[in-house]
Amino acid sequence: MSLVAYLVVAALLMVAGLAMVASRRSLIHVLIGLELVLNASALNFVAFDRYSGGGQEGQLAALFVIVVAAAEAALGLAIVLHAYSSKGSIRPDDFRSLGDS
Amino acid sequence: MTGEVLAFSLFSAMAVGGAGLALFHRSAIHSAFALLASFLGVAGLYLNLGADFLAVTQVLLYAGGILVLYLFGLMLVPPEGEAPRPGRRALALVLAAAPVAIFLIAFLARSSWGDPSRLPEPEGTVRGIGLALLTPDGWLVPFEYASILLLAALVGAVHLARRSAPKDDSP
Amino acid sequence: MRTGGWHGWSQTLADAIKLLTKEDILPSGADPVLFRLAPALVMGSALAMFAVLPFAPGIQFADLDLGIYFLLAIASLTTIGVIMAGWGSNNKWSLYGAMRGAAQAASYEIPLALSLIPPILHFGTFSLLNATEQQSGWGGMGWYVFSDAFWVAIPSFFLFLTASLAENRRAPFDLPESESELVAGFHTEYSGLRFAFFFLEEYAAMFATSAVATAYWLGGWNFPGMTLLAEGSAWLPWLGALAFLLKAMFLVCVMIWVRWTLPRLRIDQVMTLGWKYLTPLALGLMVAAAGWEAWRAMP
Amino acid sequence: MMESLPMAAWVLAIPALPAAAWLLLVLGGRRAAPAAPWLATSAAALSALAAWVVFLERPWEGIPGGIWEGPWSWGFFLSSGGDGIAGLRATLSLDAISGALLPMVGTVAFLVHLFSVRYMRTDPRPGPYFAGLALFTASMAGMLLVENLLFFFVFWELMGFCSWLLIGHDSLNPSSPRPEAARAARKAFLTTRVGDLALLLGMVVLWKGFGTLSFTELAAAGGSAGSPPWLLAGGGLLLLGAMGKSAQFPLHVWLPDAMEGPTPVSAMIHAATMVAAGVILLVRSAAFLPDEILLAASVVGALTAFFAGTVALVSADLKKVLAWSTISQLGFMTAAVGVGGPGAALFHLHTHGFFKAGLFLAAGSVILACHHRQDLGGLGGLRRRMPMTWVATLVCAAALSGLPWLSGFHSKEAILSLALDGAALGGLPALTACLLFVAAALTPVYMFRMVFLTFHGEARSTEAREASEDSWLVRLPLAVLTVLAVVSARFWLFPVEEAPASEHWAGVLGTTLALGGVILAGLLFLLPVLSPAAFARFFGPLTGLARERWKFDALYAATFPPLFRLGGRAVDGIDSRLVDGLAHGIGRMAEAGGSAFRKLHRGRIQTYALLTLAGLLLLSVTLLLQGEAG
Repeated sequence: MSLVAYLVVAALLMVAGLAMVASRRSLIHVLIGLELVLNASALNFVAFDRYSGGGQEGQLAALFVIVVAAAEAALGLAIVLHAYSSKGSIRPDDFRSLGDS
Repeated sequence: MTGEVLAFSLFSAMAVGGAGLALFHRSAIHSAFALLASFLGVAGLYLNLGADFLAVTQVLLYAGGILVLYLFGLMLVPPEGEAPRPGRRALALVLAAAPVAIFLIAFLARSSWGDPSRLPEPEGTVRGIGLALLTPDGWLVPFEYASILLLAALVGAVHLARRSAPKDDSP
Repeated sequence: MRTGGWHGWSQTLADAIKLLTKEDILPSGADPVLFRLAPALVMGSALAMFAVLPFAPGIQFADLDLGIYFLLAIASLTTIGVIMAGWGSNNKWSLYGAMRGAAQAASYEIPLALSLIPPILHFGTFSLLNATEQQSGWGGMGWYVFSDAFWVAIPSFFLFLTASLAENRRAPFDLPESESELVAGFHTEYSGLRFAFFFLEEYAAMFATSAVATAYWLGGWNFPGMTLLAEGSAWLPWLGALAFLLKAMFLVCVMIWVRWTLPRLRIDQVMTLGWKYLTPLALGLMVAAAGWEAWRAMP
Repeated sequence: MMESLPMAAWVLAIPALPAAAWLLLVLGGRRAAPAAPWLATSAAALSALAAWVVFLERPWEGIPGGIWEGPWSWGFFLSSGGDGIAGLRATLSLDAISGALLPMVGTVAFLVHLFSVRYMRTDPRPGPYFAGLALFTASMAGMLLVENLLFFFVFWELMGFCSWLLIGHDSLNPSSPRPEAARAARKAFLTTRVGDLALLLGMVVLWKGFGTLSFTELAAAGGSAGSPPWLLAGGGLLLLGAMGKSAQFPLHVWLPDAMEGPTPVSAMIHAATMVAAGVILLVRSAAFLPDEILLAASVVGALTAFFAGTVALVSADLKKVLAWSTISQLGFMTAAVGVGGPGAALFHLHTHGFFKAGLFLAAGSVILACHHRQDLGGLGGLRRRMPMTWVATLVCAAALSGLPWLSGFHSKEAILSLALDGAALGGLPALTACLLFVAAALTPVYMFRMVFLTFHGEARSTEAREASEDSWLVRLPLAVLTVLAVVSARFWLFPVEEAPASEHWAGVLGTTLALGGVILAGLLFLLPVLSPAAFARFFGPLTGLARERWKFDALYAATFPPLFRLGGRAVDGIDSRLVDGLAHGIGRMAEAGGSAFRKLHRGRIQTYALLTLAGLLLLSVTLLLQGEAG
């Protein structure tokens, strides 16, 4: 297999994740879309690492991506649940009190 | 068709298919479950790339941890706002599809990247990763930062999840 | 259907036939895809665990470098299956059961994994086969629980058993299916072979965890007297497999015995036990084991 | 070079005890104020005792190189060796120069402290005053005890700071604040700052040139260096620094104004500490300064000696006379270094320290007795009312005038003979010698003018008529300093340069001039034989010029403020137009950008995601185009 194949898969995952963030109307799905984006970047790390013939830096970076994703999931969900209990909604459009219009 | 190509096709189909299903499925919980397939597919791709430890970690943390967390969250809030707005969705898809096509072409134009014939044999990675994570010359400091990050996230999540505590405390 | 025979041996057979022939019901409000996928996922992951179990010399499906890590990862997938079943059934009891199962599994996975760290540190490997081979000393009695680190090994052994009881949703931690409140929890709506899958998964997981405990703490297939056998004897695999199965089955029996002995806990008690007692204890054991092994490794 | 700890402890005590007193007083604040006089005085006494012990032990003798080093040293630990930069090491080091001067510094500082106990009794802020005095003493001792120009400079600056504090002391008097004191302190600080800046630049030049700032290493390297342009520049800057500190023409303007400070402070500054620093700097660097710079030093010194003497001749204020006489004597010292007599310069610094301190303390006694009346026109006839003060002033003035058998005779004779030796070369050295002899002739005239106008004749004011001598705290320092003014030449141990050719002639000529000057002063001011007014008319415009201090203050006032104002305006223009404009421009750009991007930033997460996608699209298109191009 060539590197390009992995990169294409990662690109597809990335785009799917971003599209999910852009189009789904639930904060939890926004978070899930972000997980896909993170997965795609981790996959890129590992693929480049493998095909550059180097050490394991790419795998380590992917490991840290997973750690960050775990932290993001925990905090993100806590925020979503808190938002739900205070506003009764998890639609991103309802959380715009910081916007100016 | 070698076994590697077969495995790659299978896993990438799982990954991309799961992601696509998660994107397009109307039901929130279904998209979450579709994500399981995507995560497992990515884990398989890691295996294909010789990163066995990472693959298992992906399953353990993403499928067993993070996804469970999301499912839990989905069960705690009512399924609302399911249907995306039509116009926005079309725009998103146009924007999403276009870069993908261009990416494919752009990358394939440079297919000289990463000569597969020179690849080293994959070998066990646990020892190397463990040593790299725990040697001061290696990734020890990022490793400790990651643990601090997780601790901070833990404390923050616990604080945020205490229901109505702010209301009781507020004067 | 009820049958007997000597000590009721044919009951199991009859149950199997009964479950195979029962009607496969799909509740009208259920989600057809999730409802059908859940038992397969659960059963598949339970069976995948068997891949890395070292039954005897030469009798193992795959000796992975990551053996126990892989097993833990696969075991965590059953949680998803439970949630899938609970959600797919479109039944409040099922959903409650699934949520309890998810919370419980997520909580107890931590002490479970941490309790495995002392043997992993001791043997320096994730591979169950390698760990078993390292316990062949002392004429087949060089088990981890008898090693110089026994004072860590024995508490971690009991910790592992307790956590795996909860992980496998066995009494006294069978909250997800507690029949007095939730009818049968997450698999209330299942019948026939699909129910059998959940049923079998539970016992398969029990056996797998017992086998892991055997391989890491109780010497695996090593048994006293094995040194009497000739080098490369053809008997060794069979006697080893017998020893392994006997030890594992003994632990399964202990689990069943516990089920009939202890009453079910409340969900808050389950969580309290997991987070406030078992997790700190497991962390302490981890530190103790690391300190002990580091001290031992010092020149 | 390691030495036994007791000696090191004695040496360290000299600067450390006053420094500790300063620290205690600063930390103690108001609570420490009642204890301040005696705390600082006892610290100064012990410091002086230690200085005498060190002086008698002479630990530097017998050591090769003649430098005793304490067991402690500290370098900048920047070099790779971990031993610090070699040329920048702080060591406690003691050589013949510091050993010879420390007893004078310690004794005078102690006596000034003692005098201050009485003089400042009514002062509302004794804490800051004595803290400043103690720090002053510590800085001077520290400056003598370092062997490195960099740390020398540190203590040098500390002294500048202390003089600023002490000259301006009265400006913060809560009951009667004196803004003139603040102005004088500012003037002193700013004027010496010019010299300090020059010294700093000179240090940079020397460091670049020699790679070291240690005096011994500089001296060793300077002998063979000749006089390349950079060394000329560095030496000139060094000389400028010394001129600023030692109040040499044309940077002398601060010292007369510094009389605004309390009189003991003047004694401190003029005799023991501040102004001595410049001379010490010149003496220490004489070994590596090129001949051109030394010649310049001699000319500057001689010119200062002469010019300050003329101004002293016409000053109407008791303390101003003393101030100008100090400038004149410092001119002698500077010129001595220039004509190749650093030892003579130090010798004169040493003797001058004692009798100038005596003169100032006597002036302080007069001022105390006359309730701060210090104009010569309002004094007179104090001889009988204040005999002790009179004797002290008389002896010290005689010593300063260079009358035989007194300490000033020996030191001044050494300088004059060296100058006379050099005069044979003709040209500038001859001019130097001439100026110095004229200045030497002027000295007794203005000194005895002051003595006669203060202590003889009729009292010219009620304060002078009712004056009476103060307590033992005033008399004891005066008595001690009177004795020392006579004998201090006996315990001078630093070798003084010999000028065999003209030693005899200088002595005879100097004595003749001094005696002549005294007689002239007596004829003018004691016995009404000659009329001072007629004398003044005889010299005509020169008298006026001297009264106006040769118009230097007016010249500076006319030139520098407008120049600085012009420069300030230019800088202000740059600041307000260019810098502010830049800053405001950036601010406005950010503002404009903010209001532009605000349209995009509306808190909709999903809009952001769409934008990210668009960015991705843009990026991939760019990548694609690049791929085609390459």
